[in-house]
Amino acid sequence: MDKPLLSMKGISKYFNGIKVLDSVDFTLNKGEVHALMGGNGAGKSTLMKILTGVYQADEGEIYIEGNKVTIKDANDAKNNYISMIFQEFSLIPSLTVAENIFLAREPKNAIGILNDKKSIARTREILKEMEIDINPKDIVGDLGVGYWQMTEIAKALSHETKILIMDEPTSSLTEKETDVLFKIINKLKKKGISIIYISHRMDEIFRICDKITILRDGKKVATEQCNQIDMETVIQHIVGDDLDKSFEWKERYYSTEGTPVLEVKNLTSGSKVKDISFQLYSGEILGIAGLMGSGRSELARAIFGIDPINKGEIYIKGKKHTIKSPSDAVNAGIALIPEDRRLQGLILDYSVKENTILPILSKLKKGIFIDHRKANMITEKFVKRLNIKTDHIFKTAKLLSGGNQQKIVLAKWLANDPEILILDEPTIGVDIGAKTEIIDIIRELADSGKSIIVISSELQELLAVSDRILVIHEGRNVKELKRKEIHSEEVLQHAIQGH
Amino acid sequence: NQNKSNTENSSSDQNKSSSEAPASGPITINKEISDDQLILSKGPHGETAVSAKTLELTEEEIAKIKQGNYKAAIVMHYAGNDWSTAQIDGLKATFERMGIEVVAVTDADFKSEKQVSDIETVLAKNPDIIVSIPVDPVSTAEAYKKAAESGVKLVFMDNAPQGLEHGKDYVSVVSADNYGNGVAAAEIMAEKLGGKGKIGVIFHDADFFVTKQRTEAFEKTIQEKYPDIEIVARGGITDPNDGEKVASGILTKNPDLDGLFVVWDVPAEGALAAARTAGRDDLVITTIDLGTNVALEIASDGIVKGLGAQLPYDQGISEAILAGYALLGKETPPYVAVPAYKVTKENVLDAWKLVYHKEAPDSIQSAAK
Amino acid sequence: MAFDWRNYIVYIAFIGVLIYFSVTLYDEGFLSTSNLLNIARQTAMISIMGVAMTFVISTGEIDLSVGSITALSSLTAALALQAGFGLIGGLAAGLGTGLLVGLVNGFLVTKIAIPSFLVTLGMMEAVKGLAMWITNTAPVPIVHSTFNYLFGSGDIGPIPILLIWTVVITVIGHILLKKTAFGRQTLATGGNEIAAKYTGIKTNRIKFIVFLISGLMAGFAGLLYAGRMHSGRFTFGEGDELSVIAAVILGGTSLFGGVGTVIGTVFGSIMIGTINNGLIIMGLDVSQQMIIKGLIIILAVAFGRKTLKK
Amino acid sequence: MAFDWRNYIVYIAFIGVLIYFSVTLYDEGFLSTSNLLNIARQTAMISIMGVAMTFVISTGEIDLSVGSITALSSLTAALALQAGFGLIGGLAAGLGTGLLVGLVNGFLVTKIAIPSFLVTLGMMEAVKGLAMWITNTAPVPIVHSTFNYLFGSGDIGPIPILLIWTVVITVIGHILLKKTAFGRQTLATGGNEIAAKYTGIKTNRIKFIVFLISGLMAGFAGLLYAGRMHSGRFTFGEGDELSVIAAVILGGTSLFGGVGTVIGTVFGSIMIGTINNGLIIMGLDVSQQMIIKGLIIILAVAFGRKTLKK
Ligand SMILES: Nc1ncnc2c1ncn2[C@@H]1O[C@H](COP(=O)(O)OP(=O)(O)OP(=O)(O)O)[C@@H](O)[C@H]1O
Ligand SMILES: Nc1ncnc2c1ncn2[C@@H]1O[C@H](COP(=O)(O)OP(=O)(O)OP(=O)(O)O)[C@@H](O)[C@H]1O
Ligand SMILES: [Mg+2]
Ligand SMILES: [Mg+2]
Repeated sequence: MDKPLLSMKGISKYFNGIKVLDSVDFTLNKGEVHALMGGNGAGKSTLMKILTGVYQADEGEIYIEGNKVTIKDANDAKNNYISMIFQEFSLIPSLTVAENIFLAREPKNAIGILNDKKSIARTREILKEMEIDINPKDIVGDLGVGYWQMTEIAKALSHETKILIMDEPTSSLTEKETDVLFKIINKLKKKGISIIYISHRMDEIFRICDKITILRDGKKVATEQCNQIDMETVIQHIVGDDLDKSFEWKERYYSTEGTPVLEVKNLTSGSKVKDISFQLYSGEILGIAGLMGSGRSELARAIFGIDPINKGEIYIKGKKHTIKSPSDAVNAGIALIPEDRRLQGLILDYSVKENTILPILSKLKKGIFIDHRKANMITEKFVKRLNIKTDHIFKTAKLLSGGNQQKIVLAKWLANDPEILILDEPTIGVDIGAKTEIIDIIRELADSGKSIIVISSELQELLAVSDRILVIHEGRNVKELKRKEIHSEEVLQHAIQGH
Repeated sequence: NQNKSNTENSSSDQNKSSSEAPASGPITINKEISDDQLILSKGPHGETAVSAKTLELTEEEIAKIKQGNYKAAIVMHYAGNDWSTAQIDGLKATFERMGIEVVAVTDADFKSEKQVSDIETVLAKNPDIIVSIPVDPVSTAEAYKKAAESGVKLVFMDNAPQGLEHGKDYVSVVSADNYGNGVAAAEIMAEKLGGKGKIGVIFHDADFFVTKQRTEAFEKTIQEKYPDIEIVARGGITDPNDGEKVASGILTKNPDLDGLFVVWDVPAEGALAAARTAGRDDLVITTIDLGTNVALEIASDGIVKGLGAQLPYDQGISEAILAGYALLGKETPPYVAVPAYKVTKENVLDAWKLVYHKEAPDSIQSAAK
Repeated sequence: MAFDWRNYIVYIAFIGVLIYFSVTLYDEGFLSTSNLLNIARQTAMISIMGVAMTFVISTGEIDLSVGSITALSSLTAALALQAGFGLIGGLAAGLGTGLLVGLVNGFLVTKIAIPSFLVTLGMMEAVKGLAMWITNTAPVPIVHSTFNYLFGSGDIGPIPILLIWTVVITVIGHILLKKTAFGRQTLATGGNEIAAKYTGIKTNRIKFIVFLISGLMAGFAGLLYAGRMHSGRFTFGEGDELSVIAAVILGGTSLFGGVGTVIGTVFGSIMIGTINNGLIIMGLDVSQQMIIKGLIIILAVAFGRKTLKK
Repeated sequence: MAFDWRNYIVYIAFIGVLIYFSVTLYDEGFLSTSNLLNIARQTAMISIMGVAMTFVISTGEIDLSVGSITALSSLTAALALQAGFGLIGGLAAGLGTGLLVGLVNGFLVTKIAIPSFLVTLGMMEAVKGLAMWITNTAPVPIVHSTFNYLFGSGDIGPIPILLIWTVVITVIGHILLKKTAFGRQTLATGGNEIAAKYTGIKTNRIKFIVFLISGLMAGFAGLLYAGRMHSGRFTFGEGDELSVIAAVILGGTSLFGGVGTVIGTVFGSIMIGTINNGLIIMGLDVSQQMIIKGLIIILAVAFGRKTLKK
């Protein structure tokens, strides 16, 4: 066989003396789709950041087509035809889609004047090829998370690339967009481009990958051809021991008698939520399904008092509430776990603890002071309960891996013990082990009488957790399905697509 | 003895209502200002000063000027002190009597580039007269030249811009006797110290004609006339708010200091605070310009013992008169000075009246008793 | 957490400056108690406004109007005293002035959503104009000796009252920022306003309060200027906004919000004051003082503190 | 994107101010060509420094040293001319001074990683001190008539050369920011520095260049002051940093970086200049001028532009 396109040998990396990568070997062949898997904080992103020059390895070497290379920054990576769709931080919110896609390699004329027409046209082509409906002239900051992700992908694709790294590219995509992405991946593969694909979604891995490498706690534990390994084994490698398989729906009992805990009547907000009504009972888990941009997040935001409500009413335990701000919502016992943890969920520069106690400051008062002993105790409790991988509770949130960041957002609101919990894409970037844990926690909470709304683009997850599913299409609730009535993913898929 | 005559002169007129400019009759500066005071300052080109007391506009002349419906603008270097306020008041009151409309008053905040802009802007209103004090004689010269070329009569306070010629480009320069004021401050200092001791000087650390003259006069007088007084410390300021910091520093370094001269009243207030803080109630501070706070301190026999006062209101009147001369085509002297006035506790109330053309505020009145 | 000395650069720099002047200016009285207390007096107003500004900057906003507020409130207090409203009257006038301007700032920033830089820049001009206008630039003397004693001129034993005020305000400010929910929420607002809002923090209310505090403390600084100078004057506090902001940033608060330290601010303020004082005692020209002061400020942080950088 | 008139508030406000003064001051010569050209002359330096500052602020940094650079470069240029180095010598001295300070600023911000607020605050002091020191605060006259003509005092036909410079620099600045890769990368650096770095932008180099440009333009403004005033002086440009930043923010550039507009800045500068001019012609007291100017600045943006808010 030829020399592999890429081989990383004996890569080790320390952060503050803690080893996060331990002599990892990784090989990638031409035209291969290679899955990189592992639990949250296993070191996947770090390994890839070393490959793209964001970090430097403390030990180990990188070879491309047999030649040793050093990659010190993004330009070295570019020169080696490596591009990456980052899990975080890689678009400039104040620039347009086209400007972002062509950033740092803008087409220009002989005297250096930018040719924006060209970049817009090129962007339009790329987006068309990807079958995404985004205006190249839109400011990225005004777009939703899903569109960010698509823009990121378009950006990576617009490069001349030999190695394309995708770090959880589908985490904010719906089924439909995911299909589009997979089509694109197949096309690229045919062109001989190699892809490193990081994801926590098992089914995806088996759909598109040729090879799979699994990291655990910074060590490589396995590399296998996909067709020679089964899901069980993969999960076992990731988690390290047997996973209690609770990723299946279990019928739960709760009462729909009496007054609902939350009743939304004819809610209209902004341009995306139109006349939505539903009820939510104590102990119930209500799933909300819909396409990207169907208005699910907006619905959650309106209920939580972030977006102003134009029309309609909200009743909590039969009592009408006017919710004008998140603090009104919090006082009414509502919590929202937002879809964008970096922007809406966390103060990235703050520690795990500081983030966790933020909603419960008023409960932590000792006189006028904050009771730090209690605060530490609560934080420790949730770090343990959610299995958050952090050196200590004082670690800065942005230094945690993506999945662990998501868990902090969860911890933050669980600590506040809300009556009604709205989770918008709660398992984005969360590993298979933790996903199961989160689903368990959601069920536990419901069993203890809390009312829960789960918004998710992952149908499997939605089906696993919901007692009832509300389907939203273009801002209206078009269907309400009892879980029992849904016999397969296809049924739900059809409902979502609106036919 | 000049000082004596001064005191006599003004105290004898105490009950006369000397404040407002009379509504009729010829215009002159305050008649009570003593005549025999020797003016020590020299003009910007070394001219000998003509006393402002010699200036006069007769009723006929005033009537003639009134027919012209003239317009005047006042372009200040800085408008935020009692001196400027009094000067502007004097100018406005006199111009009003002359039937001249004051169309603009500007404040350059000590920035010459702002002053240049102000001159340009004011010229848009086509004034016949500009009364102004240049922030800096060099950098503003061009703008004044342009104004002169467009036919505006320029009357300057204190200093004339470089390269402008009397008679051709400008009407006259009216100055306080800054040199004389420096001498007055030195004399009060010497008197209060009994001609002996160690003193400090807080000077204006900038190239500014007026303040340089004062410090020079003070230091020269001390050195030449009072050999037993030694200047042991000098500290510069550019920001008047720094008076306290610099004075504190000087007092720290020289705990045995007997006296302190501060180049004008605002930083002197800072020096006063520093002296109070240091518990140096025996320190003698002298300064220049009769500001409200130092007047109060003098009146209550505090740390500030006396000062050389300018007569800004009358300086304003003089400038207005000279503008009138120019409008009438009369000959004007190149350099006119308003005498310096030595102020101590004894004459502070009269001094106030003389300087501001109104009674001293109650606080000073009661302190002086 | 690992100890990073670069987080303490303001303290290290301060001690460095202190030692340097102590050695070179030993014979010149730099280390005398009276001189050290002078530094405390001279920096009190900047420190006190700095404490409040730490809150403002921690939320990611800025308040340029503090210098002008100081001037206006020294005048309103002096006028109230002159008019015979007594100690309480003067106090109320001065603090009320500050509070009122703070209220307007807060309203415009939070309700009308104008960037605080522009709001407070406009207010800086307008309030300064007002201060010049109410007495036509004339200073107003204050003869109320209790007022002068309490706010600026007095000593309790050897300790200047200004120092006591500084300590009191610093301690309150430190506790408020670091130990109370309000402080946490202030920092969170600056750290990530959207996330803070999603957490149920009323970020606009926090900002509003923070501008009130800043106005109030600027008003208080105005009283202290008035008491120290036995008068009110429109030039008091001129340019202080920049010194105050410099002290805050030097102390380690991030100009982009989210990170703030009251103690750092006060040390920043005292450090600048010590440099000023030492250089004056050295007997340098104003120009030399400025050159050296500028360089020290840069050097003091040139060791490069990570957290200082956004 | 939908047209949002609030993005154009500076233009609307400017037109409003213009119309107001045109109507009320019609008889007073406000609308005369010579007065309008005066406004252009008076705002030229702020506009030109503003163009450069737009770049600095777009990267999320700030440059407080521009006012001091202006003073120093007016002096170095004047001294070079006085020493007989001729037009080119004067030009080189003035621009070189600006470039040098910009270089130091850029170095300290990017290599030593000191926050630009502190670096340029320190430099503002130090450079001002230097300007005072080199001639001991004395102004230096310039008799070189070509220099004076070209940089500040001349007119070409009825058009002041200052206006031509303003237009030239504005056009170059606009093209650089909006039409070149450098400009795009400048905005990206301010929009999200980490993301920009991930994309392969040398953000430190961008910042460095931006400080060079700012220094250079401040040096150029110094030449213009010198040519306009036929002299160099240490007070030129005093406080200009604030006017420049105000113009930039008023124009719609975000203080937090990422969003910048050169044309907006120049309109911001001209608007402030027009207000200054109009209020003086109105014949108001200085204090009244300040009050009204402050209020207009606030009102001008009170309509609330969304993008202005971070
Ligand atoms: N800059 C940093 N400083 C300190 N620790 C870091 C830093 N970056 C990453 N880490 C730590 O390194 C470990 C590996 O993180 P990494 O982001 O590579 O995980 P991951 O496998 O991508 O996880 P996820 O699936 O959750 O994204 C984590 O424990 C994380 O906290
Ligand atoms: N085309 C668009 N232009 C501008 N903003 C958009 C656009 N589409 C979505 N957004 C914004 O993006 C955010 C989230 O949108 P998102 O696409 O996530 O839609 P959603 O209806 O919440 O559904 P989902 O949760 O399925 O993604 C919202 O702030 C929304 O206003
Ligand atoms: Mg990751
Ligand atoms: Mg969504």
